Amino acid sequence: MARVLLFGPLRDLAGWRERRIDAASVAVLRSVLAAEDAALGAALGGKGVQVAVDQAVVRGDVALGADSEVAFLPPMSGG
Amino acid sequence: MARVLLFGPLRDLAGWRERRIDAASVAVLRSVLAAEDAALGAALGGKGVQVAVDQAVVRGDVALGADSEVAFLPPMSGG
Amino acid sequence: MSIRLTEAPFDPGALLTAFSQGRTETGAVATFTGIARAEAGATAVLELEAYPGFTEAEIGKIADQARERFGLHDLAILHRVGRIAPGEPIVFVATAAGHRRAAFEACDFLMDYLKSRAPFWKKERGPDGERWIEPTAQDHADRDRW
Amino acid sequence: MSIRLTEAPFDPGALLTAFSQGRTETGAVATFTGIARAEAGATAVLELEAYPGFTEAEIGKIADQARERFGLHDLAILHRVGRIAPGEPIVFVATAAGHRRAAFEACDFLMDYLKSRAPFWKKERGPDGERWIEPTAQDHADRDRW
Repeated sequence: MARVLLFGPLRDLAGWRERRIDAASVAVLRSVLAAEDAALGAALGGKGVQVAVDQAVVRGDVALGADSEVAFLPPMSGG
Repeated sequence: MARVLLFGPLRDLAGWRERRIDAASVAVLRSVLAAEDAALGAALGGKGVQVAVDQAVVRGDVALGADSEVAFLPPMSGG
Repeated sequence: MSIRLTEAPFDPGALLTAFSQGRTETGAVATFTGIARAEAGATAVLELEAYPGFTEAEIGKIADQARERFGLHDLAILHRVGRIAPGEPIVFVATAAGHRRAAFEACDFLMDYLKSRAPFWKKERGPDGERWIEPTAQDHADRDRW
Repeated sequence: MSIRLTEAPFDPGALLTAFSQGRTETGAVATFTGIARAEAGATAVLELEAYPGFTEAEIGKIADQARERFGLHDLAILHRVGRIAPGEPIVFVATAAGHRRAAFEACDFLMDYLKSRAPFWKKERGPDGERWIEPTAQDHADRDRW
């Protein structure tokens, strides 16, 4: 069960900030999320949205372990 | 009796910081000081030494009143 | 080097006191404090979100760049997260260097990064509701100077 | 606006605390603290002389220029005079503005003036005796940027 985190506008759109979801990879996770919330699925693939696995930004698909932390990071606003 | 102030290296050279001296103008004051200490007299006319009368920088000769404050300001070093 | 996030209001002066003490070889300490503006009377409340751990680590990478590039002796960064009321400090950056040019430039560089690209998400709540904020064109232009 | 000289050691943090409080319209506070360096282990003691009244007035003229040129909301300058031991703050400058570029530039501008042309006379007492110090070529170059 990966720990999935949403930040900023993605959190507002989804209505949650953190959930545990069973997914073997980031691509599978995207499918799971898009299946239950099409608007969120589209937003997660939106321009400038980065994905971090275990606090490191990754590109493309990445396998997830049982304790992986996956964060979807919309464009950063600065402080 | 004008109040005469020396700053920085001029004070070290003269060996005093403040004195009361009777002089009707800055030029007269310079003559009085040079007559008793030739090295100081030369230094007061040195490059970059400014004169302030009553805390305002003056150029050339200026008449002095009984309560005038005359300051000889060597080149400023900044803080 | 200290990089921290805090949910509580802070006093930038207390941070400068701690940062400037006992520095016999440091000639220059520059600081910057960013304060939440009331925006001409509108009672806007900022809400800043970070990704704890990730945000400090990303700031740390830029801080390491700054230390190398400007030859800093030390630096400190404290950033508020959560709800921030007008008049409250949002961010404090302090830099220590041998001479003032390096201290100023490093502080300026760090602020340009923090304001334009650091991992924060910023929401403003005003009388007309709430909105997520993106960096301004000026923020991007400032960042591009380096 | 506050421009002061002091013979006593001071804490720059306490000055920043006072300066940054209650500023709901100020987005940016920049500060600079100059600290007496030990100069690589030589136990040098600085001695700074000012012309009380004249020195504050001359600094005030430049401070007025800075307020106008950079649109400052406020500024504060405190400068030590007398004997200053290594590690002690010599000068503190704080600037408050709507945005950070103005606050940084004004602080930088004021420091360049203070270090190169302000009415102080500076003597250094080290193991090899004492000497009067002139501004460095770098100080003049910094000043000429404005």
